[in-house]
Amino acid sequence: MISLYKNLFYQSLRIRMVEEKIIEIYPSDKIQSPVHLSIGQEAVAVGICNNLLKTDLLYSSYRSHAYYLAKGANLNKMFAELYGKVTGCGKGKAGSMHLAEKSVGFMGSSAVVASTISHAVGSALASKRLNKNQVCVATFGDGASEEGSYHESLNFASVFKLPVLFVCENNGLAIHSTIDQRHSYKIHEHAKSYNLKSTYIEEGYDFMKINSLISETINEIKLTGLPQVVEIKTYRYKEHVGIGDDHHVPYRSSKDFDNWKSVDPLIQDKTLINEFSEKINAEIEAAVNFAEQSEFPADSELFTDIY
Amino acid sequence: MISLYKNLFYQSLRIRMVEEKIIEIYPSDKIQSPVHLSIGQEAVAVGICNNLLKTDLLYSSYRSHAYYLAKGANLNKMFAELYGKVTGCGKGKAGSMHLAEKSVGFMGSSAVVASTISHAVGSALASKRLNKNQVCVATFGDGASEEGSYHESLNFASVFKLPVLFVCENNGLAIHSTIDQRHSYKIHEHAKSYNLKSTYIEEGYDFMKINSLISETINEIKLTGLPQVVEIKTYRYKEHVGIGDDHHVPYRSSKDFDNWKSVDPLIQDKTLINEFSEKINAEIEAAVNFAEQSEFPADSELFTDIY
Amino acid sequence: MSDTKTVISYREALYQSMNTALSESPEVVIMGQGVDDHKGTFGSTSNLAEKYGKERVFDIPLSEEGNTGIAIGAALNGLYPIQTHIRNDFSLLAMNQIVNTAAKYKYMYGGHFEVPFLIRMIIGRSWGQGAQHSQSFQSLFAHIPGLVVIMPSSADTVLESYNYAVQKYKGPVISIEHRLLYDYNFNSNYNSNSNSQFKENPFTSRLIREGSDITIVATSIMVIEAQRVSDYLFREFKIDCEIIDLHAISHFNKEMILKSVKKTGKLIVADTSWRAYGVCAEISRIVCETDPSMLKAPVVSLGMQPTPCPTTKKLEDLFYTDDYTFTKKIIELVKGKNHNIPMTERSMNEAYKNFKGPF
Amino acid sequence: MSDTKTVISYREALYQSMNTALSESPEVVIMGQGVDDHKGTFGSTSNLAEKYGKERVFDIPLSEEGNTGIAIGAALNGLYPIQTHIRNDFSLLAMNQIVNTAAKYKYMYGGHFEVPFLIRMIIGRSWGQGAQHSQSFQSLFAHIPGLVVIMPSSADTVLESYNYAVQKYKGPVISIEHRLLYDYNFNSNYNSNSNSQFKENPFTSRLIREGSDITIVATSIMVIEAQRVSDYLFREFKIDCEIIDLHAISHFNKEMILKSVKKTGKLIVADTSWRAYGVCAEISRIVCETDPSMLKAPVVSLGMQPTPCPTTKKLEDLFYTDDYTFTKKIIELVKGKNHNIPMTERSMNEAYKNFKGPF
Ligand SMILES: Cc1ncc(C[n+]2csc(CCOP(=O)(O)OP(=O)(O)O)c2C)c(N)n1
Ligand SMILES: Cc1ncc(C[n+]2csc(CCOP(=O)(O)OP(=O)(O)O)c2C)c(N)n1
Ligand SMILES: [Mg+2]
Ligand SMILES: [Mg+2]
Repeated sequence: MISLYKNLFYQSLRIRMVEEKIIEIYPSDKIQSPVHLSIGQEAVAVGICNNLLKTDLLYSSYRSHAYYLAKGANLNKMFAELYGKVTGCGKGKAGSMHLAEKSVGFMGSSAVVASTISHAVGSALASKRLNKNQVCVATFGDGASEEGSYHESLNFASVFKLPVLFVCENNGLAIHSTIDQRHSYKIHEHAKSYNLKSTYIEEGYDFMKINSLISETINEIKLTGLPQVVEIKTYRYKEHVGIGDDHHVPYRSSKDFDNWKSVDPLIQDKTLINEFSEKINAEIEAAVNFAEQSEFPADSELFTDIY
Repeated sequence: MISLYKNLFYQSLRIRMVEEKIIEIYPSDKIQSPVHLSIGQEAVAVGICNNLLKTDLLYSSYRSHAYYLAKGANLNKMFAELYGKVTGCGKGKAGSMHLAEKSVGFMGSSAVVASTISHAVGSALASKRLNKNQVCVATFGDGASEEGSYHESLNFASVFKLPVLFVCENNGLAIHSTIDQRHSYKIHEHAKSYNLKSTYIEEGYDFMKINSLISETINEIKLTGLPQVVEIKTYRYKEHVGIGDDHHVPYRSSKDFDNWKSVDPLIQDKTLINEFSEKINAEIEAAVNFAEQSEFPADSELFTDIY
Repeated sequence: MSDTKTVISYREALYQSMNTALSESPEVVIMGQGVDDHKGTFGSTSNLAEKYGKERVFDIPLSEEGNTGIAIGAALNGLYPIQTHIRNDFSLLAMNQIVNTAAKYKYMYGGHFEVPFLIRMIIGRSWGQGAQHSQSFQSLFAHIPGLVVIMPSSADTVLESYNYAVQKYKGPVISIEHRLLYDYNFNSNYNSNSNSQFKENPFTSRLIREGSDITIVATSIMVIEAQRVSDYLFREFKIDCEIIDLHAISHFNKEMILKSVKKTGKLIVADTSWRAYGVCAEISRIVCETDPSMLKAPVVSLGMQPTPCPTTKKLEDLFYTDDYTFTKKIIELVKGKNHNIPMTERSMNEAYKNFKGPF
Repeated sequence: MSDTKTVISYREALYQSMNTALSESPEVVIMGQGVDDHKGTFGSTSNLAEKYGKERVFDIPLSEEGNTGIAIGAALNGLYPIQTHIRNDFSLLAMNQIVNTAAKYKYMYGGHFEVPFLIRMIIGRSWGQGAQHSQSFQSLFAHIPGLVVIMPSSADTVLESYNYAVQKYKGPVISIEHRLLYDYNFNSNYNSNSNSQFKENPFTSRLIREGSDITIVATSIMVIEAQRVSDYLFREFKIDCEIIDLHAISHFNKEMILKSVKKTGKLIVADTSWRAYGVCAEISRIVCETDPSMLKAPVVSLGMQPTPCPTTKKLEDLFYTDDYTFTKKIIELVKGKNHNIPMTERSMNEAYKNFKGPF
């Protein structure tokens, strides 16, 4: 049996290679939709989703490729969706910003910051009322925690004692704005004032560490039925939206970037990269192929699925 | 010179007697607008406003009679407003829920819960940018703190280091809903997570204690330019809206009510009540008279002051 | 089909529909500020918490944006939430969730998700509600594809629409109820007449009075006013109004309206909100895009004056349409401006006269 | 009056107006997400933070409701805040502050307070923006008394409106800018023509092309499309369109529109949003309430299809009006359905073709 480390590494690498493929394809304009890449942040998605059942529900933001894949949704359908094809997970209507796949419990990803946090709380309410024994997960950025609905969601989840895991992927940035310009609070400290347990991980590149903390957290949530917050420091390698690097712009330091890369297993562990690349590449090529071969939705699709 | 105690007592009693007059008038249907009485909560408004200059700006909610008076606005104009007369502080367009008086820095009172909290923050921003050396005050209920904009306002004020005083009048109720049904957090504890100073007073009937804490707080804010939160426990004697008592309804205990009354100076200190009642009554009668004698706005007023 | 008629109030219809929802559909929860208190959302949810348990009927914090998101998330995981806003005005705080997520959930993800839930919003009128407790946002919601927006004007439109929404419809429904309708009594055929077309298709309009002289399209409480005015005009002057209860602001019956206007050539639209970008505008568009020549006279629209709502009764009375104006406009449209019909300044209708706030 | 014309882009006009506001009016602050970053709100605020200091041009947290309230409070205490939403869609989070407080502040308190501020909101189109990055809410805002709602379609309408808003107007102004206009170049008379009536009264409509065959009322980028289509139709077929740039969605020039429709008898309305309860509806109301007989043919309205915006280009192209349809509708209205004019399927306009997101 493949070791846990290898398994998580594989999943993380797969996400990175998928996004690198997107970078490669993007200039061709075959993917006509804004992409928010997770490169640098893959370990968070992998560390969380490794501990979720398909029946556990997860909601994320527009920066959702990693979650889509980590939650076990289909790669073919993802590329098809990016290509705007009818075989995509959202029939081409979703694009990169709205990936979702019901069958694996990936319930939505919104382009309006913070707007899915409360959805996870609501799903947890339903889970509790209907005795479904699910954990519901909201993942969101540091910027999202500035929205009022974050406060409202934490309070509701805590008052109603709901099985929600809130995970803040703190990459220190909202577009180009650094966190100290925006936050008077520490996310994991602030959360505690809502009478819930909250933890913090600094090593957002370390999928093993994330996995083990989340594993514990999920177990506790299943046991107690109570919400928890986890804040994970991470690092966004690429520009906010699009495929470019932007460390030449002085809004953040490339020294931090270098530090981060120096501990990033997906860069450092050349052995495993070599071991897995071929297989992953093959899967990706097949998915791209699937997307290329697929049809665009029929014109009539414009008017379906509204009401 | 009149003592501080006497002065604050006088102001508190005046507010109570004004509202008792409203109760008396109300069945006549001369006041056709929902009233949210502050009876039981007067000490909070008095204790705050005693420490404010006219140039310091205050925003409150629909429960604003007490603030209007404590901030020094005109009683004639208040009754005229309740009567819907053109001589009212809002020309009759405001009614009980929207009292305001610019000349004394009482800047607004909104019927949408929590919607003025951010206004105080904005005014503090202007004060800082324009070197006006004002303190800006937001007063609001415990229920208001559940709104997302409360979180947003605390964060903004703290990040931008603005001279705002947030005062939560915690009467433990939002309409008929008790605080434990709604809050996972303690207001004054939660506030601290925004990196600002926060204090709590249990004795919301004690205008002396409130006055002295607020005096200190305002001095600190003027000195440091930094925001603070004060939570004051208080007790609403009357039903949420309207003039009735509702302790027969089992949503709250009349024992609490009895306890509160037993320490309420405006009930217990018969000597001062006797000393001041006549003078206050005369002022109130004159104001009611003024309201009665005043004209309704001309029809054309419907279309003025929109743009 | 039995013809037993029962008389029930709007409030009773609301209560019945809430009760039916809870008793017939285990997935229903009612979550709203004060739904479980002794006032029970003006009587429409009274004692339901006791009857069905506080797990199913419960109070929630003052967090409209969050609460709406929570309802959406709950709907996505098997509940059918019913939410309430005791004033339509407060729903603006939930606008993001309603418009950006609820309305788009099904479409945006390619049809794989459904968000069945009902939001009840109450509009008011009279007695010093003022600028922030008097708004009526049907046109805002109805502008957005993906939302069903209704304004029940009677007990049966409540029963038809709410029972259908809960039991059959799979998307978000926004219902705007008028507080002053709560005390009105209505003849109800809902229980006796089990084959009503509107049980299967409630999100459409109703022709509630046939007439040949003029078409009145009305919403919410204006339907009641239209009826009273029409009865009066027919009794006194044999002016014969046709009345359409628009009901489904987002899905009204265009053919019904066009057919009626073709017949009468005259159109008056009576709505509860401002006229600019409102219901009359939309009806005018439908007529203009089809065939403006069907109009034999200018359209008249009645609604709130283009100002915020003033508190003082003196101005408030001018802000809203009274039935004197309603009557006068109809007579002028049907008989021309020089109609010679004597009109006395009639009083406001009883509900407004007798209503005493606060609510 | 000099007749020196200059050519500037929409972006430059925005930048100039922001720069003028800061340099001429010490009370102006620009507060918005990313206004001080290297992209500078698509170039419209670039380097202003460096030039005027971070006390006057600054980034704010992601808190739309709170931020809007803060702008209102700041306006009440002497600042003139300019806020930005890089997508119109996000303004829904601020709807409560915009509608319930800003729009009502002056009226509700009897005229004693004023809330002068400007909110810039950007709408987009093309390149997979999807359901939540493509909406255009002018009609929602324009329904509300108390708000001035504009949609500048050119460099000069930007300069006229923004300079006036900041320097003269004392209430809230909502301006919806189209992202795809940013790169367009316009002839500008603003600086040369110091007596333009629109400097003193910018919140109104502009007659931008006189013609006798048909009236086109257009908003925002649809004004550009109307011009291109009209030029083509005149050149090729001598069809002579009159174009009105609606501009002030809340305060448009009714007389101008009525006069034009009376002359041409034909009306086409081209807007950037959904048609239901939208701009065409409101224009139709004005015509219908005045005199529907001025219409010699059914009105045509162009806007987004009644669906959420799909992401895939294939469907997105159908979702928006293209200029083939625009052209065809005009020809049919003017010449009748059997017009015999050869029409080839024309491509989308250059801006949409060449635009590559993300923005
Ligand atoms: C409500 C809202 N406001 C603003 C935006 C514009 N916007 C898109 S992403 C973003 C930054 C969000 O930062 P964060 O939540 O930290 O997520 P990250 O992109 O870093 O993953 C902003 C401001 C938006 N999409 N939605
Ligand atoms: C946004 C909003 N939601 C709901 C209401 C209805 N409402 C009016 S007062 C009130 C209770 C507010 O409680 P709190 O803030 O504690 O103030 P209090 O009345 O106790 O002074 C509610 C829910 C409202 N006015 N505004
Ligand atoms: Mg971030
Ligand atoms: Mg309270």
